[in-house]
Amino acid sequence: MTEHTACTTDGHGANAHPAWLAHHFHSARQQYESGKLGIWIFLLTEVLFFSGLFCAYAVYRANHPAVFVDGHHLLSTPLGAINTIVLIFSSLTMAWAVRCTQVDQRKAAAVLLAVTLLCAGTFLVVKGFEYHHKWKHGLVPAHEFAPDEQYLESRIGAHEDGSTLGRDPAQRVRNVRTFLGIYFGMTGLHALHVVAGIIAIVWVLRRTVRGDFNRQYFGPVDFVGLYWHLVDLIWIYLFPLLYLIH
Amino acid sequence: MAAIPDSAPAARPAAADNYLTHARGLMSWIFTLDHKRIGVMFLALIWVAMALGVLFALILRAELADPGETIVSKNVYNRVFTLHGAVMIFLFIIPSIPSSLGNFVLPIMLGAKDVAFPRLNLASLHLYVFGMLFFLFTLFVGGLDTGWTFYTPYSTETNTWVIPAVLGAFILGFSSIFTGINFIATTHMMRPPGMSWFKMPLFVWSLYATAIIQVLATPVLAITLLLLAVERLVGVGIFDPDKGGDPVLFQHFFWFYSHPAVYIMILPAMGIISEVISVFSRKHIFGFKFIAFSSVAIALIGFLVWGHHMFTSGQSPLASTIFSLLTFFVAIPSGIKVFNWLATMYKGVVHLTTPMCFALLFLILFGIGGLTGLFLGAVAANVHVHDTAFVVAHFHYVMFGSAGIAFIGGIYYWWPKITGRMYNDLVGRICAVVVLIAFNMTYFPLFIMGVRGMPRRYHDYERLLEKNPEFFDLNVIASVGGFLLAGTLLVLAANLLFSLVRGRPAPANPWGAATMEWQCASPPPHDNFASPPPVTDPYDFGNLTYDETTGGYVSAP
Amino acid sequence: MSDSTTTPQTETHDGDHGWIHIVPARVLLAVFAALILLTLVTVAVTWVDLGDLNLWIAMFIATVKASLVALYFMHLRYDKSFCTIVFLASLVFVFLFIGVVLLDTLQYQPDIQQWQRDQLP
Amino acid sequence: MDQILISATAAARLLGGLWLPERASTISPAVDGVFNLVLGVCIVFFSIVVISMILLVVRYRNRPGAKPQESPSHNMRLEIIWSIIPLAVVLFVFWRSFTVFLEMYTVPSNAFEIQVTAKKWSWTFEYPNGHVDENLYVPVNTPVRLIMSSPDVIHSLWIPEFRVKMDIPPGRYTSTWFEATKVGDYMLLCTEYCGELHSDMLATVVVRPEAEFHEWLAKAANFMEEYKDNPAKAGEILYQKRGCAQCHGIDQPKPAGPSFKGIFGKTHELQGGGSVVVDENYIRESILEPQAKVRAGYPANMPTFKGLVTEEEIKAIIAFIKTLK
Repeated sequence: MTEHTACTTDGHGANAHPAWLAHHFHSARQQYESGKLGIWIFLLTEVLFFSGLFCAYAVYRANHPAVFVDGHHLLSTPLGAINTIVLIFSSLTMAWAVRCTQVDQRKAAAVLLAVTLLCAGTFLVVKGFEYHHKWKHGLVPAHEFAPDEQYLESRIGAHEDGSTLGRDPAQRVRNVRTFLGIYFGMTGLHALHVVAGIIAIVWVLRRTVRGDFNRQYFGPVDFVGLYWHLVDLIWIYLFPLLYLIH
Repeated sequence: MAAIPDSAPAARPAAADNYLTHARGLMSWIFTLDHKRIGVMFLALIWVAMALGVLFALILRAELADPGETIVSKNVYNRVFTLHGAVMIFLFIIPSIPSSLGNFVLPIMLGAKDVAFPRLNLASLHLYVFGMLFFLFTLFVGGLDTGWTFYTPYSTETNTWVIPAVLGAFILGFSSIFTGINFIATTHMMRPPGMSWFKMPLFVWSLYATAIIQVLATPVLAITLLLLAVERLVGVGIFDPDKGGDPVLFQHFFWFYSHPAVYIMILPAMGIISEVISVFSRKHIFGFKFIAFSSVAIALIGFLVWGHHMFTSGQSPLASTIFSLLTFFVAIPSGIKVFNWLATMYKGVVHLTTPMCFALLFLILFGIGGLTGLFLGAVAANVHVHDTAFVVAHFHYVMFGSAGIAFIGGIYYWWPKITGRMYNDLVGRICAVVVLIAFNMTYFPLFIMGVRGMPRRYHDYERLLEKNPEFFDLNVIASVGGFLLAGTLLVLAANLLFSLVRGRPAPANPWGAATMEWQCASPPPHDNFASPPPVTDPYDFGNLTYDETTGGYVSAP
Repeated sequence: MSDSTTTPQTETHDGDHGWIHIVPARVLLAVFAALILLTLVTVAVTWVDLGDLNLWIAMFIATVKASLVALYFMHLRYDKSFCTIVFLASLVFVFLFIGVVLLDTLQYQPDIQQWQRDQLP
Repeated sequence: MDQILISATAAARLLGGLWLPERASTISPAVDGVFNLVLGVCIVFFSIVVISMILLVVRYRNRPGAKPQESPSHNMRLEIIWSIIPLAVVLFVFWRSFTVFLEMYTVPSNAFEIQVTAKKWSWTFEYPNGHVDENLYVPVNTPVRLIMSSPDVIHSLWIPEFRVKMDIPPGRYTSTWFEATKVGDYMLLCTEYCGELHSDMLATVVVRPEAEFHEWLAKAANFMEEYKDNPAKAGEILYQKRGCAQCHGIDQPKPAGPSFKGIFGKTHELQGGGSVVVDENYIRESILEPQAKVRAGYPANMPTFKGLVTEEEIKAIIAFIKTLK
């Protein structure tokens, strides 16, 4: 909320309306804080959007633990860890880019945004590799789900301990199918959000290079940054839940 | 205020600069950022959606008038009641008040030039049109027959067009989320200096509470519909029992959105009723804080009660008992509101104009609709009447009878401000009385049939007549009432459209309301106010006097 | 979330940038280091088999990392309190949703298992 | 003419029996008690609201020169009153409903168990001695527990006179129980939308005195021996009992499945080309693997009867179809 104590007749006083201030806002502060509130509410909807998948995960983990005990052997923890570190680093560069925009270091901000894009690309490449690896072994839970039995035996058989012995293979295939359904659901939706993030960062990068932002008007960079941090935050929870199951 | 002289010759209003004449051409409408134009376009589209929904309803009523197969086969009947439900909920009643009247009136009520994010507002409109196209496509390729609830496993195995309809609802969900984000930001950040939370009109409070629900509940619907579409395309098995899934899990996901959604429908309606009853009783609203906080209370408690839709669905008795108890808590704020409205009318001067008639009609129909919710909240009674015609009657009384009637009342209340024209008030009042009769004729028989043994979504009740021969008469009464009701809605719409051509030019403040939107011209200029007018108590009608010449109210200096 | 805490603060004049907060570079680096460290810790913990405790430790570490990102990278510490309320509200409703659905599904699980046992030949 | 007669008697009955259907189970009076309690609460609150509204509108109607009188716009005591009283009333209603729900939920231990299977558009009830029937026969005054499951979509079993309803989602068992108190025939309806013939998916609940019920059950169980010499008759009973009649008509054809009249020995086109002669093993195969050779022009959604039908019963059905010239 803004309140003009020095309210002059036409409400805007000496400084004419700067180009970057929308006509229906009174001051830069009102525009920035409205934008900040708006993006935070949007992030709230994103959190609830993912809550559906986390709920499906929780229901299956609570009711069918065997699904996760069998399924998680199919994932490679090192790749997951690399992706986590890549995303955390991209969060750092994004936060730093917002900082540079606030202090008018336009070139530094552009470089940092480019690095963030690079990290996002790396993340997708690693993800793509994982998906291809699954696809190669027929581990995509489509209508005719025909996993490569020998590969399953090699990944899950090797970790057979007391709890999973004597389970018939059909049950194991069902478990793997449900796990992969949840795995592709969560990481797929997250990957889509990474792609949307890339598009947003490219848009902000273009405007930074064009010099739209200054000390008083850095809203878009900050808000895309917040969206990107949320994407990273969701991955921070996805990584242990999917990759680090015991 | 004396009866409005309806017969005054409709002098064409001077071509003053208002939001309608500010810019010309189709492009200026399709890509406008002005919240007023977006509100008007939403209003027009929502009318089209309502007409489509009513058409489906008439087919259903015509079919049910006779026990056997009357005009449509079983498959077509199943598709018609599904489309009736889906179109009426996703296309009409969820966006109805917030997107049309809310978009138009909220910024002016706050003295602002526009909502916080005009482009987001336009995106909401475009998404609504895009979602509507999906539904029209589904309609033309043959519709779907799953019921508007899309319950799995039927929705995943039927070969009717489920995915376009599901994607249509998915897109309309985002249109609703964008409206919610806009209203929360506008209410927080765009209030004029001096307008604290308790100097805001109650319609803004109810839109704020509705926005909370839109923003918190709709994303869960989005993920549910996405999972359903993925389930149909790829067969992942989350809801399919053969692959380890659980159909009742889908019902939990679906009703976590769909119960708060019924409060998205009713809260804005209650906001309109608070405004209308206070203005036409010429008295300050009674218990402002209680009405305002009961809106927010309904919004928040509304998230705890979704299980009462699933008492007989195999839900565990423990969860059923918890949901039943919480359902009774959510009934209390609605009661508080109704009693406060009645207290507002005490010692006032009640002007029975059309909006007031619809507000009183709301009180009667919401009385019946809200109270029959108690039957459905109590588990013992719910088990007998769940999924029967009783439930159909209950939600028509609450959705159509309360939210729909308040929407019509709201349109009639703000029509002079939106179009700058006065309508024929007598026609409006007569229609209100006819709606009272026709509405009860249509839906009260369903209460009786539901309790005596008529399940929901039944195409053919021939064999039920052996035990309950009165079903035939009750269905005939309901069908006749249905057609009478549809005809009255047509007259109500015609009355408004006719006023566009022949209506008297409307003064700035025809009803003598004290909220800010009546202090600018009707129709309002492009920028609403040069600078926000001084903030006064929105329900203090002290210094407003009726002025014969303009037929409206002016504030004494 | 209606709270009357956000009554309009007076603002001296347009020039003052009191509302802009710039996070110092060293804070960003410190938070980054902490996050990397915690990632390594959470991976390391999985080599030790503690049964059910593993899940809760992993969740605790993830929550610490998430709050670090939220407080510093997302400015929640420096911004208006209403943004924090919005973020916490989303978590409250997520836990409400997951909690009640879990409560119910756990209750009727025996019916499902009984049916599945009957299906085995 | 008879239509008018029915409506007249119906109207009289409607006004006579206040709303609720006949009470034919032990739980009905308790449920009706809750129902009528809530009905009373509704009538009281509704009349308070509507009568006060009418009085206020008439008393303070807009007469020329009428001025709104001063009156407070806030009264904390009043607000408390109309918050606490409704809260107390609804909690009392919850308590009454909760106690009845406990009764509805706890199944007596000596209940007579019947397996119910709801499948697309027909019911089958399996009794402890293995007899399968398409109607629900129950002894009077003994608790009966229904253990229900569905092979395809969600159905729901509702017996209005017993005030009993429970959905039947696939992939699990759901159960409900009742104790019939009145001998007679009642209707059993499906109340969860389940597709095209949802409104035809009805069955009859036949309540008989205990002795008569057990005697019927014994006779029905071995009707196969009874009709050993006349398999066609046994086939006809199976045609009714196993729900074949629901989709396969004889005289009037039904949309869901091909008619049985005069098909034995004929050749029929199949979906996806090819044709087959209708003989013993085609009928046997279609009973056990219905999707193997689906006749052209009919939806392929017949459920399998493998494990539900014995070899002897298949022979009886084939014999019956042969007689349908």
